[in-house]
Amino acid sequence: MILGVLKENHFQRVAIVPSTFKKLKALQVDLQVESGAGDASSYPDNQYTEVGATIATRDKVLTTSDIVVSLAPLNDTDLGKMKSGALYISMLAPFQDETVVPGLAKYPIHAVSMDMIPRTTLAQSMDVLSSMASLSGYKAVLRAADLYQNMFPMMTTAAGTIPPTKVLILGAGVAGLQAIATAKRLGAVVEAFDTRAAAREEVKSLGASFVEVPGAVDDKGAGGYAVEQSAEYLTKQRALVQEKAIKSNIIIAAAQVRGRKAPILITEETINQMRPGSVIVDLAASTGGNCAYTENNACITQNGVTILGNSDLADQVSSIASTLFGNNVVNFLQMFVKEGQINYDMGNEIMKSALISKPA
Amino acid sequence: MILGVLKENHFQRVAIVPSTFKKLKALQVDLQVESGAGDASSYPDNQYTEVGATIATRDKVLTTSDIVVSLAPLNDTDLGKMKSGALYISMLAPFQDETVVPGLAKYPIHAVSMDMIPRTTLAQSMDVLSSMASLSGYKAVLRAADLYQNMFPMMTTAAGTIPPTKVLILGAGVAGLQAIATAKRLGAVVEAFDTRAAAREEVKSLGASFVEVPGAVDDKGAGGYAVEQSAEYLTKQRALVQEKAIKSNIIIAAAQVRGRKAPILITEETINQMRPGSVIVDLAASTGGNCAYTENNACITQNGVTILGNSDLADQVSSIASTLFGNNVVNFLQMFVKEGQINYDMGNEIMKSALISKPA
Amino acid sequence: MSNGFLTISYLIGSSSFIIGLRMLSHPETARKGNLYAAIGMTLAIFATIFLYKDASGVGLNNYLWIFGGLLVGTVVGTIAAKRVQMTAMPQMVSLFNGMGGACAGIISVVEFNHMMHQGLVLGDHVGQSIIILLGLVIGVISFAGSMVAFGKLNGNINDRTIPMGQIINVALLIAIVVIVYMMIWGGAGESLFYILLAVSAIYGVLFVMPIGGADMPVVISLLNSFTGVAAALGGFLYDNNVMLTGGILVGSAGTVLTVLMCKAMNRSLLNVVIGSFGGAKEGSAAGPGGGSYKEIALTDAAVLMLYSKKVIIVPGYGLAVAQAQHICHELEKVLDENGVDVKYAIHPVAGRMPGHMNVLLAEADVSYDRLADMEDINPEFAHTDVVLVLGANDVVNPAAKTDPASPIYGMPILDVEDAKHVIVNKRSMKPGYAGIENDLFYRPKTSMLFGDAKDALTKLVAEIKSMA
Amino acid sequence: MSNGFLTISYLIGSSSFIIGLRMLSHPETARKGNLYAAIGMTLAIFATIFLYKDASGVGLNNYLWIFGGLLVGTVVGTIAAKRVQMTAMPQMVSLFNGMGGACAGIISVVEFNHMMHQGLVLGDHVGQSIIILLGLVIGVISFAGSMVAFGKLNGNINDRTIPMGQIINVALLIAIVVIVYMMIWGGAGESLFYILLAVSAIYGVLFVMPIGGADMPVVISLLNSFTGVAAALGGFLYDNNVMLTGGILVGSAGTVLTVLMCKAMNRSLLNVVIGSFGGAKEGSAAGPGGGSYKEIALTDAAVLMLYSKKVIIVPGYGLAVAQAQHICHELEKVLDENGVDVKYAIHPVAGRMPGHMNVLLAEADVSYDRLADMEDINPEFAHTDVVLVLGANDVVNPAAKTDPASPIYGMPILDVEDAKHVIVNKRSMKPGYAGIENDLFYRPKTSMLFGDAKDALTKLVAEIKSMA
Amino acid sequence: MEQILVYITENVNFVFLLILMIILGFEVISKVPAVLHTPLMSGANAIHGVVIIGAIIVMGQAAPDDYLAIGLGFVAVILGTLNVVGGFVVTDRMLEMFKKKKK
Amino acid sequence: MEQILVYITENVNFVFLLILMIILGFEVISKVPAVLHTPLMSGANAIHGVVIIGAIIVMGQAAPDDYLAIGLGFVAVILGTLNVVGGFVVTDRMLEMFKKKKK
Ligand SMILES: NC(=O)c1ccc[n+]([C@@H]2O[C@H](COP(=O)([O-])OP(=O)(O)OC[C@H]3O[C@@H](n4cnc5c(N)ncnc54)[C@H](OP(=O)(O)O)[C@@H]3O)[C@@H](O)[C@H]2O)c1
Ligand SMILES: NC(=O)c1ccc[n+]([C@@H]2O[C@H](COP(=O)([O-])OP(=O)(O)OC[C@H]3O[C@@H](n4cnc5c(N)ncnc54)[C@H](OP(=O)(O)O)[C@@H]3O)[C@@H](O)[C@H]2O)c1
Ligand SMILES: NC(=O)c1ccc[n+]([C@@H]2O[C@H](COP(=O)([O-])OP(=O)(O)OC[C@H]3O[C@@H](n4cnc5c(N)ncnc54)[C@H](O)[C@@H]3O)[C@@H](O)[C@H]2O)c1
Ligand SMILES: NC(=O)c1ccc[n+]([C@@H]2O[C@H](COP(=O)([O-])OP(=O)(O)OC[C@H]3O[C@@H](n4cnc5c(N)ncnc54)[C@H](O)[C@@H]3O)[C@@H](O)[C@H]2O)c1
Repeated sequence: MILGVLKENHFQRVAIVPSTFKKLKALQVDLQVESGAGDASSYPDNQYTEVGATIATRDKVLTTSDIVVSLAPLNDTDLGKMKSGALYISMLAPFQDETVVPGLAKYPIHAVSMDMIPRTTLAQSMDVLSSMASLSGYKAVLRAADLYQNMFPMMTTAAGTIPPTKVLILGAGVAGLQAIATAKRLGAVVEAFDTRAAAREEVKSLGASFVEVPGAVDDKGAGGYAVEQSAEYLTKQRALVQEKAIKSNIIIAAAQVRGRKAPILITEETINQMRPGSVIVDLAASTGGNCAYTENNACITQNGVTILGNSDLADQVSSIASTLFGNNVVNFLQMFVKEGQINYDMGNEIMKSALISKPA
Repeated sequence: MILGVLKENHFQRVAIVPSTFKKLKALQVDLQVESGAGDASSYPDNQYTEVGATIATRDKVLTTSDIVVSLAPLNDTDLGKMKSGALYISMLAPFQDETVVPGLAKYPIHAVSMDMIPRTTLAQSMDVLSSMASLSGYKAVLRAADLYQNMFPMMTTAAGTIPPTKVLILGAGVAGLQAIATAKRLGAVVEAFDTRAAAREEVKSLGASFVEVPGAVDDKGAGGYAVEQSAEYLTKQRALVQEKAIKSNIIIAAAQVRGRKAPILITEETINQMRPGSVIVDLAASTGGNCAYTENNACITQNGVTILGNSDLADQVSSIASTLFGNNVVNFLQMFVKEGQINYDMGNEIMKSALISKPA
Repeated sequence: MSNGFLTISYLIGSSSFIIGLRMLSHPETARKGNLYAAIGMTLAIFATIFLYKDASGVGLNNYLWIFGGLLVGTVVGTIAAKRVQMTAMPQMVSLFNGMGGACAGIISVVEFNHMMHQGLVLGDHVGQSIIILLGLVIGVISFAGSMVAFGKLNGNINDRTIPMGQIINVALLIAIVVIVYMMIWGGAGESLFYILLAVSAIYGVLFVMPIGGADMPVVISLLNSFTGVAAALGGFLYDNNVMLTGGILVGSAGTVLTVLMCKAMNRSLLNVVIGSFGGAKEGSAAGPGGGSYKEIALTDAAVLMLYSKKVIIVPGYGLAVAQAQHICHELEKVLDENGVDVKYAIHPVAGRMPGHMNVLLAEADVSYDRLADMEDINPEFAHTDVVLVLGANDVVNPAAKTDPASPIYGMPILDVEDAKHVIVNKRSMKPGYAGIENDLFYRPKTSMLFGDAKDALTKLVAEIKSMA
Repeated sequence: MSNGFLTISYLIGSSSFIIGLRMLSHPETARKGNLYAAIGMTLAIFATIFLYKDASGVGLNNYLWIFGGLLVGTVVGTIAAKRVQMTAMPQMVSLFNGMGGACAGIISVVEFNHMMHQGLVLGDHVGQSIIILLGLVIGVISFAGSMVAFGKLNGNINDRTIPMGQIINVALLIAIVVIVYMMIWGGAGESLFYILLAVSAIYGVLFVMPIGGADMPVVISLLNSFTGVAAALGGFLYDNNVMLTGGILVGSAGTVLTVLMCKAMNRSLLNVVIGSFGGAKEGSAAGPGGGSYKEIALTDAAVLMLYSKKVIIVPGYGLAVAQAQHICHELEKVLDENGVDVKYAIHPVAGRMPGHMNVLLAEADVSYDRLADMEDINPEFAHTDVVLVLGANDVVNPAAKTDPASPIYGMPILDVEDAKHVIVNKRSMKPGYAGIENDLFYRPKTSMLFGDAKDALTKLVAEIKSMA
Repeated sequence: MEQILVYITENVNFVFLLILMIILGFEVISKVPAVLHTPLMSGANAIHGVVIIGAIIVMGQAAPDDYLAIGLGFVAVILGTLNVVGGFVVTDRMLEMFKKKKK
Repeated sequence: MEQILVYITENVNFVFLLILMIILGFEVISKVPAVLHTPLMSGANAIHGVVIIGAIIVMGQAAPDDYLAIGLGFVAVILGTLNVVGGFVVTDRMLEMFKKKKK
């Protein structure tokens, strides 16, 4: 069986890196890579050939591979070239775009969307959303630190004391948590906010403080699930977040709701009250952003506040992002490939969720 | 007495920030700022007027100020406009360029070059070299982390373990030490190298390891000064540094020798053996660089290795850099200005070193 | 002359008991302390045999019988003690304690008979009489109680609550006092002696009978100090200092020890004395599969780890919640300083974000070299003495390997069960993120150390430091 | 009857001594322990006065004299003890110790005269004779030695080495033994008694004379245990248990204490006994201005800090070199837990790069809130109990303020000297980066705690934890 | 009460001994790690086997024809020996785990 | 040697007391922080003032006309009292610094 890797058009990443090939071989899967696929993420072709993969043209890869892996969705031309019955693995986001599934149905292929793998403990080793979000969170802080014209840590020096930077993290999901950790490492004073009940403990488990709104309805009895909060409480909450935002120097916004538009957490008014030189990195940009001024894939300045909108910062740490993505894919295959055969086991929760299209 | 601040042409920084004005007032010195001087470093004009400074045109500032402060040297036109007997404070680097002092002699002004202030304990609060180098060291690591396509800290994740990044610091002066601290904070494994005898302890005092070359001549008896090492030892040393460089992912090069060309510590050969994706930030670029391929103020790629040559990264954290520079200047003035009068006390070590030109 | 040497021997004996007991209180010296006490004892015994002279200067007779008895006791005692299973040690101690109590009782019987033969009236010799009768009562209670304790621990006797047990016990105690009073001051004389013996025996049996197996060590310790007092009474009787001091020492130290043991189990001694314990067994509770978990005391955890060759720490989300990374690092350091090989086993999904444990431990400055990936460390558990699971749960859940119905079946886990001991620190028996029960906690090798990780580790480190 | 009560009083007295001494070993309980011992003593004294009866059942006479003596002693003793300066405490102890020794000596004199009056021959009463003579010798040595120690500490007597001092001392000791032997077994009788007294006195004087002031506490402690033995001999003489036990207790505990004190000063007891110390004074050495610095023992530093209200830590380059940030943070935590207010004073140029101390302390997770800038903290030193300077030097050099010739004159420094105590930890007296001497180390408020910062702090934290 | 006082007066030293020994017993076992509870108990158990000395005296003082005394004494010696020997050996076995020296 | 043995035999309990007391003295002062060395010494100093009891006995048993004994005894009582009272008071003063309770 042959697995084909394509050169990405929009990404710096590559779907499978040379070091991962070892594990594929164990599954009796061969690797065929489009020429130059790994260039942008520092995996030149020779590294692939060294481990025994073959370099090929894009057409060759598409037409001869039993499994085709690509990070970004392929266009129709490419899909059309794929072998009948082949497996196509990508991040297709059928949740965000309902035309995806009907579009795929036209082709006689199996399509696995890695972002559909359930977020369970068992499936975590294949969870690309987690691995990419984690890198995005890390990179978001580095980008912010780079855009920021001050230093993060507190420093008492002969030329005066540099106060520590105040960082506010909105949304303590995987990306937000990693952002907390990274900002803390750099010496910032970190606060975070999330609406999930468990988030409070998770934030504190990283040593950051949680934006506490006094008067919350106790959810102890609810077994960890969020309980409905009063309208008054929600108003207070919004006000407090605005207050914290105005006082902070850096905001990493990573609040998202699966399949919906991201909540607006930083209003125009807030931004106009923030100190010039502040930096906002909005990881929710692709779903509209948490900040009113956010433009996706752009870096703008408003009232001296720099706002970077980018939901795919993982692509900027392309080398490690490629490695992790490749591992996720291989971990997935390890569960379903036995002796060069793919077992489309629909009784398996993971396959059931991830396989969004089959040959008719 | 009036102190004038000019808008920098080549720098983002500004010489005096609004918050520093308080200390100037105590010395009976007024502040006059060229319009837009602080824009690039997030100190808009209104912040200056709020604290009581006046905004003026460049000409007005030049012609009416008793003290003119500028980070970069002024051109002849500007110098010609200055009041006779006025004090001109800047970073003039007469050490690197012997035309500076004769050039200044043409004008009837006092010229203080902040970079000539001695590196003593007493003068440390005016030491711009230290304050700027420290920021450069910090920023160098952030730039490297941003250019690097991997993560710094070690992470054990469901998608595989990310090994920690290996960072090598060459030259453990002020910039190098701050780079060590910052890289360590980010979770990298840090090694450093310097030829100064005291550097070993200083590096270890930051928890990093020092590149030890076995067989060093013991310098205990020499009272802390470096002793002449054997030729064989120096060869071994060079080889070891190359070896470490090849193994590392990030190199921050900050080895300089005052008034001389920077030593070449990373050879062409070494770079060609380094892993693709590695990053070198060369802070010694302005004096020729520590790396054979370095181009000053440019970011090039060689054998997949990114080499950033920039000796003035402090300018990229312009807001805090401006604050610290301003504090240094004010600390200097505090020593010599009494009730609005400047005391050019040539018996004072600091004034003697820093005042490089006087009205004839 | 010879009595001078005897006295010196006794002095050495007494001192050896004190020093021995002292040394027995520290892990490092305990074994030597036991040896010293044994040597002192041997000296005292042989000195008695060869040097003892009564008031009129007459030495001892019946050497044959004496040596015969010694020989039989030594052989039987050694064999029994050597053969016994490690797990059966407590009942063995109980048995030997009973022997001591019986010995004291017999001495009282002989001496009582002696008095009767000499035609002495108890009321004329109040001191001696009290000592003899008290020696009998205490010795017999100790003997009878110890036998019951032995039987229970050995599984020959079941726990049973006696109806109105407490009232009966109090009545028996009163009876004992009354009989003693009547014998001495009431002129009741000889006749009641064997009744006293019988009543004491019954009290001893009923005293121990209702007590649950888990509390048995406390009871044995108490009976132990009783026997000490009985031995001391013998010392009074024969004006024999080594018996007196040895007996009193054990009586007093034994009482302290009993209190300490009670404290370690969170009970009061009063509970023990009025014989009302038993009932619900703490420190052991039912698990999902009907199994039960056991708790470990801090000190035991400390000794276990301090005397290990290799300890592996498994950090989990709980460690992060408790923010116990710094104290965890300290634990690592103190163990390392004491020659224990310490590593951290990092499971890929431990915590709540990728790399959570790395972030945590890096903050506490734990060296990267000590962190091991799951694949690398799993084979190492087999030769690990103690695994300390700190606030981890799902990542060490054996269901992932053994229970195909489990939602995490198939996930690779840390094979902590391959190690000799597993100590799990968490606050309760609640499940972790995945919300599933963890059978590990109920396995025989596992002991639970409940409490917030920071608190528990702080105490653990203090304990280890106090020992090291 | 009355003797029963006397015995019980004595028992309580003895126990109170033991318990008192026990409690005196812990800072928390020390004061109470002293009180208990005092109460026990009072009881024992009054019980003796009112209940004592000799073998023939006769009580005591001369109550007037007894109470007169008690009254005088109490009034004088209380006033003297209350008036004395804190710094003069050691000589006071020495003085009181001498009184005790003299008292024991006088008892021997009286009892000796008593024997002579009764016409008893020493050789016929070996036991009693030895006890009396030994009591005399030890009591007198203790008295004479204590007086010399007192004089030296008070500055009345200067240190002087006696030529061939050791040989003379040994000769005197031999003479004492010979005289005692001759008096008892040689039939020399009464005549030598006062010679013995004189020789003992001379020995006592010569024994203490050559010893340097710094070692005086050890000597006093030793003499103290001598007096204890003398008191115990009194107990033998009168068959008096409270004297015996009290005296022996002090004799044994005093010996242990002497050894401990020697250890704390890094000397051996042998050094003390052969009277050969003195000479170079350790723990105090000459500074640049001819001044001298003093060292502080770990335990003293620990107590000082534990019982402070406010402690400020001044970190410097040395802390970074030692990589002692984590243990420093622990010190902060343990002090904080014990109610001490702890802050860090960060000097702008501390360390070797801008922000060095911040980097260091942030790594150990020290909260930013605890870090204070120089300008903010300088006014706080005035109401600070202890400043702990950890490997800092130039940044606390008062020359910057006081010495216009100094290369750092004019640099603002941390005004640590405003605090009540300054403890400086560094490895030696070497200067820091600027290469200039630091007068702070020689100031009266400053004590040095030498050693690598990590080692010193580790020990300090252990010590504080053991006390808290 | 009176009897007791008389007794105390007559046996001052004995009483002192007793009290001191009790204090010592407390002192000696001030802080014991819980793992040592059982071995310590076992060691103490062996020590009270000192009662065997009483048995030896009983035995040794029995008239050769006083078969009851001899018989009982013999049993008492055996029991006491069991207590002593068994106690020490068992304790030693319990302490085997502390064998290896550390540090 | 023989005399000593006889003495020991005659005073068994006394000797026992002695030894036990010595052991207790060691036990009691096992671990003292150095700051407490001086107060402890001072406290022990006060305790050996118990020698005053000897002085009281000497005094109390002196014949009313034995002026030497009375004189010496009087001095001895004063000295002993000084030792006791001064000792305890000085110790207490030394310990004042530990007054305030912590925790
Ligand atoms: N790594 C990731 O990226 C990620 C992300 C999301 C979810 N997860 C999931 O999280 C789980 C991680 O496994 P895990 O073993 O680390 O954690 P876990 O299974 O969630 O167990 C943590 C345990 O720590 C205990 N605990 C909590 N607070 C404590 C405290 N203060 N002191 C002591 N113990 C405390 C809890 O028990 P008590 O309540 O009894 O104390 C709990 O059972 C996996 O199921 C994984 O799939 C991982
Ligand atoms: N902050 C900056 O940017 C910068 C840069 C360069 C130079 N400097 C200069 O460095 C100095 C800083 O002052 P400072 O007070 O921090 O340091 P310092 O004056 O250099 O003194 C440090 C002291 O630490 C002691 N020490 C070294 N290793 C130790 C260890 N392992 N344990 C305990 N003590 C140890 C040394 O004494 P022992 O040898 O006796 O132990 C030394 O006296 C100033 O003079 C400053 O001007 C500062
Ligand atoms: N089982 C596993 O091992 C595993 C692995 C990865 C993630 N997860 C879980 O999956 C969940 C989603 O993680 P994710 O990072 O993909 O989340 P996400 O990217 O969908 O959302 C990020 C965060 O934004 C928060 N958010 C939403 N609306 C908000 C608002 N109005 N204000 C503030 N915050 C708001 C959410 O609560 C969430 O924490 C998390 O609970 C995570 O623990 C589980
Ligand atoms: N007195 C003070 O308070 C104070 C303040 C700041 C700096 N200083 C001192 O001034 C000195 C210079 O500091 P800087 O940062 O300006 O130095 P720099 O920028 O001139 O040089 C940087 C470092 O490069 C090193 N170097 C030179 N040649 C090298 C080679 N071939 N290989 C490796 N390393 C080489 C130097 O030793 C130096 O440490 C330092 O010693 C510093 O401690 C003192």
